[in-house]
Amino acid sequence: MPTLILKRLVMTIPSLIGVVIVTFLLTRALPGDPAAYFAGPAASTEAIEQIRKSLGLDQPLPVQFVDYVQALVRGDLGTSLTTGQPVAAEIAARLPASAELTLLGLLVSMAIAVPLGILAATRPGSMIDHACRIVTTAGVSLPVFFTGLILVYVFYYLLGWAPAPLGRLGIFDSPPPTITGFYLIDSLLAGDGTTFMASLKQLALPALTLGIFALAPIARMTRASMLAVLSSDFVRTARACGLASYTVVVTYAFRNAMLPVITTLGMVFSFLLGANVLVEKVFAWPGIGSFAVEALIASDFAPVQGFVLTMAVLYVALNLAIDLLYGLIDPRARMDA
Amino acid sequence: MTAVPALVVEDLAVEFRTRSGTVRALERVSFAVPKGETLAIVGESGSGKSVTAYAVMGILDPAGRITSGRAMLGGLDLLAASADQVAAVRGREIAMIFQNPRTALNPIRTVGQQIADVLIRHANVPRREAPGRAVELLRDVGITDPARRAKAYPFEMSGGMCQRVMIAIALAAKPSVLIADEPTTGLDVTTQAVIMDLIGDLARDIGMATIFITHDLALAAQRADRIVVMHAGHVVENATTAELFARPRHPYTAELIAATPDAAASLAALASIPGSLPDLRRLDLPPCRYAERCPRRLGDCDAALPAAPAIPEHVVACWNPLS
Amino acid sequence: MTATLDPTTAATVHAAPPAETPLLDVAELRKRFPVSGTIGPLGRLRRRMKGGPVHLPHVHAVDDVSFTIGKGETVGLVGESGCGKSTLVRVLTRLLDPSGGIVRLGGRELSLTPAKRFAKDPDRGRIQMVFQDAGESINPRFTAFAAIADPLRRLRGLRGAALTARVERAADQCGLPRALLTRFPHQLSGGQRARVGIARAVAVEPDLLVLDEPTAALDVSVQVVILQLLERLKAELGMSYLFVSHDLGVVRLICDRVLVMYLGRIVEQGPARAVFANPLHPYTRALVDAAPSLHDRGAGRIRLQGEPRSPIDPDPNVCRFYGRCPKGTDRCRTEMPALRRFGVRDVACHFAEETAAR
Amino acid sequence: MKRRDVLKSMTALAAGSMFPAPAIWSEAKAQARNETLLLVSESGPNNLDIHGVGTNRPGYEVAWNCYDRLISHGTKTLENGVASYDRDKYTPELAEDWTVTDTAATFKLRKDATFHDGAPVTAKDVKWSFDRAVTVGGFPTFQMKAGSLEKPEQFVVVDDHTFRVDFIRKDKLTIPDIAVIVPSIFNSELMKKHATEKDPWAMDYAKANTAGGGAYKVAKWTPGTEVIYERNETWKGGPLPKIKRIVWRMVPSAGNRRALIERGDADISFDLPNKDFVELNQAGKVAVVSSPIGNGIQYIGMNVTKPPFDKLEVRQAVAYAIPYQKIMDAVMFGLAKPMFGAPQGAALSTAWPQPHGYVTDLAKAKALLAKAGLPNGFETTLSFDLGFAAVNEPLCVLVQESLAQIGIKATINKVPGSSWRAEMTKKEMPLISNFFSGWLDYPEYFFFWCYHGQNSLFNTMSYQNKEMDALIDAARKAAAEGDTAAYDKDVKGFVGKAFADVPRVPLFQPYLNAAMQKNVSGYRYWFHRQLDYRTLSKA
Amino acid sequence: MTALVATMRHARYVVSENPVTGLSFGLFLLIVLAALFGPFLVPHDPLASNTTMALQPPSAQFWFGTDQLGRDIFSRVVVATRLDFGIAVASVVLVFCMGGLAGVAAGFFGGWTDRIVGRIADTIMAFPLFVLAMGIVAALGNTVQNIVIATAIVNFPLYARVARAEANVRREAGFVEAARLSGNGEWRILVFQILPNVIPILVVQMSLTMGYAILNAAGLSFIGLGVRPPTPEWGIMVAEGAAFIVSGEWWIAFFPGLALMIAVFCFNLLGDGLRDIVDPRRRT
Repeated sequence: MPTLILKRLVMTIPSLIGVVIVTFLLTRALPGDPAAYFAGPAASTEAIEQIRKSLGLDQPLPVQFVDYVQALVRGDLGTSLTTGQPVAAEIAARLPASAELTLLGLLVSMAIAVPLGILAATRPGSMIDHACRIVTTAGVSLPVFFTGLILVYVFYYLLGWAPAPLGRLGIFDSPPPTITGFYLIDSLLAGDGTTFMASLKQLALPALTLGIFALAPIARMTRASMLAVLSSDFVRTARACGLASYTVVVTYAFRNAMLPVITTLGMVFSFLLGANVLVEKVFAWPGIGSFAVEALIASDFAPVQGFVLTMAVLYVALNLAIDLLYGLIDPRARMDA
Repeated sequence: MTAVPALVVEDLAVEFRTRSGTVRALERVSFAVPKGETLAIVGESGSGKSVTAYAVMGILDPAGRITSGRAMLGGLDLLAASADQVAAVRGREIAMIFQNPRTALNPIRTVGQQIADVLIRHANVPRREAPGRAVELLRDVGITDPARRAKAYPFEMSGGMCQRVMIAIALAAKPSVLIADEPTTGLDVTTQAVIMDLIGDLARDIGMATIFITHDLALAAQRADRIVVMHAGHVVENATTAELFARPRHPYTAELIAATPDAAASLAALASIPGSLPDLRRLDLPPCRYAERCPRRLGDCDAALPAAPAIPEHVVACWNPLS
Repeated sequence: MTATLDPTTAATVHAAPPAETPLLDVAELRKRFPVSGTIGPLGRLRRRMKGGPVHLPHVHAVDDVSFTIGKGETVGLVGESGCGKSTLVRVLTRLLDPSGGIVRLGGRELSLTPAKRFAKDPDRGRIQMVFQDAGESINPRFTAFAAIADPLRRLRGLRGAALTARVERAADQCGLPRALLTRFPHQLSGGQRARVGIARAVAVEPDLLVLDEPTAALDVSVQVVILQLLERLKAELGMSYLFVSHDLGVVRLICDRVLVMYLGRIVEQGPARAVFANPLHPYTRALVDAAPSLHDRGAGRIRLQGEPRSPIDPDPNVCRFYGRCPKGTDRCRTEMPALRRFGVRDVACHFAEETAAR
Repeated sequence: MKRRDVLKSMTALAAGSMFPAPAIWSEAKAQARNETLLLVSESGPNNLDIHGVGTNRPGYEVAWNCYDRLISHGTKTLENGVASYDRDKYTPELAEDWTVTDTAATFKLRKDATFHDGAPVTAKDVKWSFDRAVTVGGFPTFQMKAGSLEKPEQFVVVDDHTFRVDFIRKDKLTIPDIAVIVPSIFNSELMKKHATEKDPWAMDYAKANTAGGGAYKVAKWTPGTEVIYERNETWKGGPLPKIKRIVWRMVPSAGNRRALIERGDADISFDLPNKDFVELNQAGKVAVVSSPIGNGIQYIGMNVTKPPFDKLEVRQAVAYAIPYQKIMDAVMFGLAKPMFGAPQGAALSTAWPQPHGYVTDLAKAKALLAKAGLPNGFETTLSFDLGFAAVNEPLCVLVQESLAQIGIKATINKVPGSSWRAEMTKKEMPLISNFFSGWLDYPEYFFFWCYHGQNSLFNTMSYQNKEMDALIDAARKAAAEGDTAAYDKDVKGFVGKAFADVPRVPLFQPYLNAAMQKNVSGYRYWFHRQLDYRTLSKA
Repeated sequence: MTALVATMRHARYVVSENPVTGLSFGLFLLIVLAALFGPFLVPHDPLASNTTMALQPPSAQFWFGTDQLGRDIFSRVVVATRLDFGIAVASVVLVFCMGGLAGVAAGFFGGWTDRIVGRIADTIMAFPLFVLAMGIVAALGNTVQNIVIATAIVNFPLYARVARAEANVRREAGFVEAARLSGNGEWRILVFQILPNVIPILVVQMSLTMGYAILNAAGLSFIGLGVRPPTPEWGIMVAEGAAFIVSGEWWIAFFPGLALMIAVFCFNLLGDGLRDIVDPRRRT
């Protein structure tokens, strides 16, 4: 296993290099002039040039790129212009919030979509099948910010069931001691039930928003692969052997059917990370998505680069985890590696 | 031939509801297999061989529906029993092996586990002892180094080995009836012979009745005590092997024998069967589904088929049989 | 180093060259495929990381195979799956480049032209092939007409009415009703598809037609018709056949000569009747014994136990059949038996004389 | 309301099991709630240091409340009853007394004042802070310059508690400029501890730490998320504030900010769309205070160097083509002071802003355009800052539509907030919608930056006119010298000139709005448009 | 000809078999009609403001109500169809050409082609897709053209992978070997043998990604990177209307949101339906 992990990591290097290059070029192409921004109002042209020089922006692009990569190698992601904070620190502080939200969203989605997909697969062509398809497709058809706003309007503004959309915790709850950075986990580790409930309540709507968005791909894939597996030879064999229906459905069908679903999770996760940006904006979520959007709008290079790089690493890590999980379930994948 | 039948199928009829009409896949299928004997069901593709087996096993596609018939396994009518009852005897009293053994095994479970699953369910083997017993079973089906192989996955084994594993699974609970559905299709001739020997030997050891489904007349001739010839969902002839080849009575059987390359001295001597299977969705299917291809067709052929009892010596579903 | 330059083996094989120049002459043909523990870029990367010239293990799919096919002759090729039949066929039909050896068609050395360029070669049309699975070998987006017309367009340059006429003639020759020409493969029955596949191959009137298990997927009743069709076409068009099959019953009926392959090598060859009546190689014996027959219930048959040896970098000094062979001795483990002439046939077994004497 | 009820019951059914019952405040929480103020606004500070590079507007609020200045302003009540700072009255903050002569101002510091860390506030700290402001460059230095505070030599430590500012010229804005946020007093000892050779003014430290002695200190700052303040219990700059703890949360969605205030979760909500303020005010559940932004004008600017805006007739045509009232109604929902339709003629008073004489008159506009030789109009681009899209976008759409009627085809260009300043620096945009306000609420100050030939960044029209320059300079001089009559004449002169030449068309003077719970009192409008927590209290 | 007839027959059969697919076909037709003829049919000028009628709830005169500037939302929603549909179609056609061809070539030729295409796809995938789209639009400027390009780029891996997989399984197919025997060169095989078999699967993909393209454009609008005002576009209308939900003017965001949802919904279901149609194995 360790060599497998190492190899996978080595394999991702080319795409990470690609990400670094593309991000660099993209951020340099952004409109807006950081030097003018730094110089403040009423600065003279000379002053702006001065600042441009001090920021190293007067250098030709390749030189800037080398500087950037050198800093990157040192683990220095630069400093945000808009918040003035080191990007690495900002991301470290905000990443758990985003990760907790995205993962919970994925979890919510799977908790709904997988049973729906299985239900649909066991009755293909039935009304249940059509209903599942319509419900999940409707979920993915809503702009995620719109879903979020509607949920806030209904569950907070009209009904008052959900807490105010003020981020990870209410104003009078204090965050649990940081261990993982995930409030749910940290509060449990600290044995703080109140904080756990409080952060769960705050998470409920944004996670649901994300979850609704991811229903369709997961349900669709579950249905398709479950259909394929249910009509496969080995499930027929298991039936012919008279195995208990629980064994047939869970040990034989379900585990095999989950394999393609697991592989799509990487794609779904990537989509969720994108959607996360909008959800965070709606729910005032202190994650890296909203951070990145603001930085992008402000042409603030460093946070955008740092964010994208973090995301790429996260994505790579997730895919690695998916590969490992896949390998855990499917011996063929293990042999391949 | 006086032995007690292990399985009796009577008047079995199966329909498939498809979008383009109802396929009357089986009609009036009757046969019996005595304990310790081997019955071969022979026919071309689409003749309903496998559907018969699936119907008896209760593993038909959701689109399939049994419209009539009985399948008596001991005192239990498999077709009328509840799903739970059937599931309880499947794998215990009546077992089945399939073609394409590599896909018929769960790809992500070790073969040992898969055998153990059946042992735990049907052979009253305690969970802890199951792996050990699985290894024994693998040894019984002639797998070398069974302890190591038990931990292997199907994709790590050859087709022949997979079929041995399938046999081990099917015979784990020592059933009284084994249905082997084209068990050697896709295997090499040499492997085919070995597997067929193995099935024969094991069946003899436990006194099991075997239903052997094949399209290969020569293989059936070599392995079966009795042969059921099917055509388009009908049993056209049912006789002991020797009798059938010595005196085929149904025109289709005779043609089939004549078309088998093994029988002919030269290519020119091979007979071909004119026409093709009728479309089983047709509403105007003739009572004898061979009638439209049959050179010996008579006026009588438009009447209902002659009745075919389950355990006769030599049954022919024909108004104008060869003598 | 290559076998092509090794005069000794060549001499043993061609002890009695055919009087007339054969249509197809294959000499010391070999094909190897690299394999590695890891497929894909990971494996490449790992090997690259190890540094230096990396030896890749190879599958010896076809190893030192020599034979000829005469004009109008039908040669059968039998052997179990994985014995290299398909690879051999693909090398002969110039879909793959050989790793060594010669393929000569009517005196021209085809193996000099790389497979990639052979598509445009004027001799492309001289070797055609009928595929095992007719359904899979016809593009699902092509009608029967388009499928048959394709080689005529490309290889014979036919267009318009001439093309239509030629396609229709091919269909007629193969007993394919013209009305079916507008259908897509999934709208045709198995037998009809087989006819399309044959019509496509014979339309350009090749000299050599390779038939890769053409009836394997068919029912016996259809199989008979197709076999008889092939027999008729051969006579009409004067083709030679290389008939690949695992069904000895069919091979016996249709082939003049038969080649028996085991793990990439030819172990026995000779007139079909002679080979089947009295196999000299234990593998041929096992094959013949294993084939079910209507007539005998097969007592005292040879049963092969165990699994074949690995085709990956096999030891050149061990008989490939060693381990499964009922006759295997120490000699078989230290000396690879060469293909030796026995009257009208060739056998690669140390005990061929012994067997023949019995 | 009925619709909501139906929706309520429906969603109640649908989601009954999903969410727990409404949050119930516990006893302790209720107590804490009374002493805590929850503010919500769109964005938060990016830097806690008012001298920092690129410190944004919310950052001013931190500096205002966490640092003290030498002096501050008194309070007055506006016409609409809103409490506001008094431009003309100064009150002590760190200085208990001061004297101003023609050459210098001398400040006597409070002796009991301490910084948050307990260190006493001395004149040394004041000088260090002033030196810092005029040295670090960028915005603080620029702002100090506006009051002729330019060189460290001007700032003299007389003794521990006496500080003197020497004037380099006589400037009416010097004292007001000392009362703005920039000359906040830093704890120089603490700052020096964090200074480095590369960073002699400890910019890095002050970015995320408040080294002041103001009424509040920042307990926790999560950029982009929240700022939590604790009261400085030993504050001497004024009466001890009532609110112990202030939580300032950033809520990007305006809808959510409205929901929070309406549901009573937030105490004060800023940055709502005008429409929401109007409706909240009408609903009466919460108090909405609106105060006109001093020296603030929303305007359409025309770059006079970009033809055809170099032609006076074209500019006048545009001024006559703007749908002023529509904008007031549909964009501002009446929540602004109209700056158009004054009786024809020159400036009426020295008040600024004041309405101009243009009204929507398309016929006149067309005629003027024809006179300029462009009877068929022309094509141009109308740009605005995306950061202020809520007002600008509908405004520009209305302007665009109206201009189209006289043949001017304007394409709307949304410029992302980041590029806006860069674009302004380039002075390439022909037509813009923009807002400007100055802290120092004096007409000559406004005109110096917006109309003067020195062509500052805020002179977005690149307007240069000798006559105008002369008038502005004269007014500044008159103000410094206290020559009221001359001042009156000059101001009216340049205002009249600006209206006649119309390089920019004032549309309205917007209000600064805040929605707050009825139990919150003590709100006061400040020139910096940020919240002063010190006077707030909660019943 | 017969192919067309057969496909049509099969399509009719699939539609009648699956009511949901039938529904999506109907909706699709409606959207196409609205895109083609919408601007000629709407009751009001979608751009004309009427501040006296601002923020009117839905009524007989204004079916979907009016917005802040008194513009008729129904007219704007209908007219926006052309732009949104256009963005969706243009972006999928673009990515179809780029990703589809690159993927087919990668799958068919393997080797370096495969490696390069695979790397590009991996790199794009490593970005959170929406953020990449944001970055591209922010960098190139927020024009319709750039929104289309950005959407196409973020969908590239999807197409390249699907096309690659499909081409790869067919690379060794019998009919490809048969084509080689028939004297077809590699490029010819790629274009005439492989591509026709891959296109139907890509068409399914196109339908599915059309919905995503619209959502993407809407998301960009929400953060201010959408099309220029006053051009009506669903996403920007939802984004603008979002601020009015809490104050009770729900119709401003609701109707464009509904239109957007229906369109995306329809494209998604259509993709599912097309999958059934293009799969010739399901034809009977």
